[in-house]
Amino acid sequence: MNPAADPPRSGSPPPLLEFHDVTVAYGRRPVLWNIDLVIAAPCLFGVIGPNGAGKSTLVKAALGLVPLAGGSIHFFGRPFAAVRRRVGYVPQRESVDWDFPVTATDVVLMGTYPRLGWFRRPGSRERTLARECLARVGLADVAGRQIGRLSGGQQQRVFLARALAQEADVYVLDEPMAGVDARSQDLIFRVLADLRAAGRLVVVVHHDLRSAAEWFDRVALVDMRLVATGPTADVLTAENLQRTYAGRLDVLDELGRAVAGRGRTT
Amino acid sequence: MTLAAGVSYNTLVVVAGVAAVGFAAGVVGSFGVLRRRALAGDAAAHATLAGVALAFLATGRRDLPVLLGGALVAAIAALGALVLVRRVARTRDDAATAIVLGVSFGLGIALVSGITARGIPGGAGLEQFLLGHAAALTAADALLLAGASAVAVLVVVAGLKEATLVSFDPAFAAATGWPVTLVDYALVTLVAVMVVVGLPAAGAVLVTALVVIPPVAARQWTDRVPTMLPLAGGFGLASAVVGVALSAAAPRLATGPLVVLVAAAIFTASFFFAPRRGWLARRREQRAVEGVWTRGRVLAAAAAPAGEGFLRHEIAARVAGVDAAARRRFDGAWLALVREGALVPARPAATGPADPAGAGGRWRLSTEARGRAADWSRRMRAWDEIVRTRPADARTSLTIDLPDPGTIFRDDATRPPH
Amino acid sequence: MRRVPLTDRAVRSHRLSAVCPRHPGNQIVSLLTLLTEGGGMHAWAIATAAVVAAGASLVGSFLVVRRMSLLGDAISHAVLPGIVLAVLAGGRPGGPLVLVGAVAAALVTVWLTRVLRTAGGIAEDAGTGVAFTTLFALGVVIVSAAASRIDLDPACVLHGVLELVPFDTVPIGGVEVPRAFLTAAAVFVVLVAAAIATWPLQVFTAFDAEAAAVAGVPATAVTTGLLVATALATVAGFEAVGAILVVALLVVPAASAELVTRRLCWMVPVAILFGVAAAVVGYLAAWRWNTSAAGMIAVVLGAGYGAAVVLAPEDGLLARLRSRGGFRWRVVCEDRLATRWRQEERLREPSAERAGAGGRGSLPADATPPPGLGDRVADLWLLATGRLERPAGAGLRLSARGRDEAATVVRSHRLWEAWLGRHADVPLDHLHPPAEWIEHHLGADVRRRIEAEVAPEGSDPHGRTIPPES
Amino acid sequence: MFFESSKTPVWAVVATLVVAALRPARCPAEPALPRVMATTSVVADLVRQVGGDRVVVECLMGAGIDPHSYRATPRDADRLSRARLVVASGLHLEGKIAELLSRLARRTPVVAVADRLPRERLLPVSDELFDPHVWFDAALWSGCVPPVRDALAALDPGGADAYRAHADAYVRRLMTLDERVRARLATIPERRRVLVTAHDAFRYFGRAYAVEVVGVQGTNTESEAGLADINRLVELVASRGIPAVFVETSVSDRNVTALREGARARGHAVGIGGTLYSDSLGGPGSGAETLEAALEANVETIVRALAGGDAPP
Repeated sequence: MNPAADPPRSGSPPPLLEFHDVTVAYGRRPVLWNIDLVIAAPCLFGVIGPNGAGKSTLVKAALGLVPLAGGSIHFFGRPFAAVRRRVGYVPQRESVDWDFPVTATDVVLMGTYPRLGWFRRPGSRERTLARECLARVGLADVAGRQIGRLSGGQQQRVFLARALAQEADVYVLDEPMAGVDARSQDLIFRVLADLRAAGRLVVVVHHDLRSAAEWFDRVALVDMRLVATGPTADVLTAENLQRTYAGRLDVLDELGRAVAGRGRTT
Repeated sequence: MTLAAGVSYNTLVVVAGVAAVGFAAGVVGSFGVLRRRALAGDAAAHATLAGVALAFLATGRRDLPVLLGGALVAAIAALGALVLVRRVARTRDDAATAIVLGVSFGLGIALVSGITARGIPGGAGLEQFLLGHAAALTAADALLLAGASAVAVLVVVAGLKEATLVSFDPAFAAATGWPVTLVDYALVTLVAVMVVVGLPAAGAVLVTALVVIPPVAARQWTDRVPTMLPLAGGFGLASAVVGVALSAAAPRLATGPLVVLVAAAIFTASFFFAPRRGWLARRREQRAVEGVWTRGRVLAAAAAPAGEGFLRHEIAARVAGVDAAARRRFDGAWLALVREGALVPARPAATGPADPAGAGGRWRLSTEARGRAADWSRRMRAWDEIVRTRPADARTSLTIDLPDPGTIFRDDATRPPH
Repeated sequence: MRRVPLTDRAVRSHRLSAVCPRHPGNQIVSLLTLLTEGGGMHAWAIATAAVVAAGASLVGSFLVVRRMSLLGDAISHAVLPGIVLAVLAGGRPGGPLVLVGAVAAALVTVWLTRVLRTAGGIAEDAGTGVAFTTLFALGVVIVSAAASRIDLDPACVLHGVLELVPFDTVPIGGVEVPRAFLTAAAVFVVLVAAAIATWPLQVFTAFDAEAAAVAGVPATAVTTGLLVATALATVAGFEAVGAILVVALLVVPAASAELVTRRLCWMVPVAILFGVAAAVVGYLAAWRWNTSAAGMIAVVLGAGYGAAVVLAPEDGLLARLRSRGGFRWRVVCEDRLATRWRQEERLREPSAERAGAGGRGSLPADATPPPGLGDRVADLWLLATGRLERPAGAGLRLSARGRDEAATVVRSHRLWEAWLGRHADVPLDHLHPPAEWIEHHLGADVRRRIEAEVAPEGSDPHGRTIPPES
Repeated sequence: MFFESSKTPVWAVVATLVVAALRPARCPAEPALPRVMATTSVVADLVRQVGGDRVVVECLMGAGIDPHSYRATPRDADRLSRARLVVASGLHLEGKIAELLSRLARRTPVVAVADRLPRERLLPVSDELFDPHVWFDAALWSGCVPPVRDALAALDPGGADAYRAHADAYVRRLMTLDERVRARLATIPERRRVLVTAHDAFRYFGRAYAVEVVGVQGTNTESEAGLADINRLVELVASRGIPAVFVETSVSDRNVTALREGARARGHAVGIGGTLYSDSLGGPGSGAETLEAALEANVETIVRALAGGDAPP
């Protein structure tokens, strides 16, 4: 983070990410209802909820991809448009044409383009950075392969590497684990944990409760409204989950045990 | 033959022929549009030139049936190539269409030029076949058009279920044992027949237009295939009748293009005014969503302070914060409330003439607006409770303008706490 | 060069091709002679076509990967109203005002298509179809209504005539350069400069417009730039070589290049190269068969695309056939090696044979059918590659390397049988066929994992030894 | 000469060297006659009549080709570059080619014959444009002979006398033809002397020989007719009792067919009077290879169709 570029308005620094009274509607149907959420400090933050709960809409709203019916969202106390270079985004995999003729390295290099701006081309610094980022996600050996020839997990890791190359302060990932093999999932989580350790905020839309309990520091449980937010163990309680997933979840007990087990070890 | 007063024989023939093409093209074209192959018909139309030239070379004659036969074979071959390219190469649909179009038309030009340059008798002007002469339809043309159109429509109606399935989800159709390729080819052949039959009557561009514009317009009005087909057909038919009538009314207005322009006008109306997908409807919806919501919140915020009234920027800060978009929504809502008379200057004498957007003076809620604000806050609290405790109910019944939950659930448990 | 009176020279070379047209050498020679004839007249036409092709292929590469291939076709029709209005406003066909009108109409088309998509959610192809047919119809109506005031062929205004390009020249430094060539070259230079300058942003936006927008790439400006470039390249192309050819040149080279290469930064030069080559070959072919050059170039482009579909190194039909055939060949070779290994095994430890025979009767695995033709060829290949050897005075036998490979195949086979026997509850005599197939697919770590799970004791359900990993 | 002044591109020179090495022995050149390129078959005939056997006349758009739908081939470029004189019809008949020809004039003499006719004798179609189909008015067409004669004389001064002789003879023949045509057409009763054709190529013919001329399409063959135009013609044909309409060699007959059907529906049978030569002459063996023959053929066709039998009142 670069505090000099973003002087705090009043005393304490503004929160990294803040949702204020956010309501989003598709047509007349609200998908998000009065969301108030503040993430003050760097952490590995999970956005959890059942299918259709509005998880992806939440981050899309933050990135200005869907219009708000009401409320406001700020990064570093400022609107997203003013700080977009400091936010790295990993979209859902379906949004991309995998036949597109680019290699893994090309995709990662794209992360440096916004910084380069018009009329400048990536130089050796950018190339080195791209190589490093690919290596961090364990893909150094497929750097020259066309993007469509990678497995789902590898494609997701390439996207992650692209966000890394952006050298952002906040990373937003939309369902990065969908259609991803166990090895890739593990690796992605490790990279995210490293980012958190380096003082970045990482916001992940996620659907798997078990790995959520294992990896996230803090989570927001979303089901149209914000059901609960806070440290993972406090939020993923049987009661909260029961309320959110009401009858949709058979693994509740198992999950309860997982959370309890984690609570003991930490 | 009895003629309606004032309508000439030629007008009737042209109306009949073009209307038949318009209706059938709309119906057949619907699947092309749904399958994202709207311009396949265009490719087929351009490919016919090569077919015409080859038919002439093979037979040495230029009778219409011979040339039509060649054109039909070429159109089917071109569309077959389109389907084939999709299967054997990883070229995208749009590129495949453009390739088939460009190359087959180029081949046609090369053949026609070669024929002309060699001075083969009767070979000149073969490409006139591609030009439309809608005004010059004869009764035989109209019969052919009507017959082919009827067959095409019947085939589509008979295979409606299969065509819908294959267009919507080819993977599922294939997995459940439907012959996707066969259905695909059948649809494509129908388009080819429509194009070839329509060509001499209408010309390449008009045929393309009739295959594309009415279905796209119809799509704006409905989300169901069984409704879309007759609607598209109806639009095509209406364009034909109105276009022909216009062309008959004034001299020197080419018939075919007028039909296209009428279809385009229908499309434009659909684009803007269709009830749900229309541009106006969407925009109004978006505005309404923002407006209803923000007005409610402004009212609720304004109801809170008592006594001296409130300053505009106080409410703005509470409702919208510093976000520019939120400020814009707030401005709209504020203005609307002032217009409605819900917000009134607290001390008119002190603030001078009413200044709706003015930031200076203090404001207060009218008595009626106080009631509204209280009602809105009550409903808001009620829905909050429902969203929290019974999310499934909220999901089915909650809309952005906050209907009174009491009228929906008739269930005392959801009555808001007072 | 010696100045030969043009007429004589031309007559001679003309006769040359007429004397013995069947002789292939003469055909090539007369085609090459073309390039110099009449002061390089055909050379200039070809050069013009090549420059247009290069520009169109460059822009077309982006259109193809962004699924906007049909823009060229759309523009070729939609420029009509622009041209007509420009002529009505006093422009001369081929003059600057008409060019401006055409570009403006082209921009209206692409703008309409985009508005229909972004504001109305109408698919790109359908929106294109709506936009260009409407504009074209508008143009025709204006022409027919104003036919008495202007003499304008809807078809011929936009068709430059490539063959006649060399007759319309301007002198530059003493060289008569065709006007169309100059225009096309200028446009090409502009396009190349723009492409180099905005390359990274173009690529990002084309690949993933949403992510690009989120990351701060001015996606709208980038796309608008591409569309302006398309309109420019297309209209300049119409003026030089005609509409049909531009439609084909925009898309076919790019689509072919995409089949051959998997990187955009290679795709563009390959497309340009292909477009230029097609321009040259197509023009010469048109001369040879006395027909329209634009048509022939389009046909050559089509043939090139067909060749790319068949011959592309990774995705081509041939490559796919070969990789399928290559796998079959490997199966044959591995089966030969395994057969010999099992023969050696039987000689080494006859007990294995008995154990198997005592189980469930005959074992198809080790029954050796007489070698077929394919097997004999495979033996020769294996011998040549050193996996079989033929010691003096003896028959063929496994070499050390061949023995290792054979052991791996047999190991895969028997491990799989063991795994199936344990997990799938398959009768013993049904174990063989799946194993016979899977033995060619298993990798080393899979084998190790199966071994750890099912056969640490080192024998298969038939009681035979599973060879260790080599 | 076209490219005498132009330099050859470098790569063309390289190609020449390669070719020079490969080039087989060739036949010795024979003395060549000046080549003249005419754009249409009508103009080609004019040049042949004046040039006689002192020039070789080539024709860009051969018999039966509608100038509006002409497409060039590389061989056409060869022929154009060989030509030492280009003769065009002019008045924008050649469309896009006309633009090109005007630029060509910088290096090769180009004569657009109809452009030289006095403006007051032309039929305007707009403020600046005139109907280009001047050739079926024989007297008017004779005005196109002198420009060709002068251009040929400039090209080949040695043959100037011959060209003058040919030209004078041709003009005399055209004037006689003019008289003959007028007399022949006068045999048609004036009320029925109406020529209905696919497109407007006979307005000069009509003016010269007192024939009322109506075309379904305008002067341009590629614009599309409107329904109102067809209806108007049907009305005209039926109400005037016109016995026959005509088709043209180089233009689609769809409009004429529709016209006949419409008239038949009004209870008036209209015959096809025959095929007229309009934008191009007949091919070899057609008996209408020259303008004179084509004009006479047209007149015979018209007279046969319109004069014979009794038309309904």
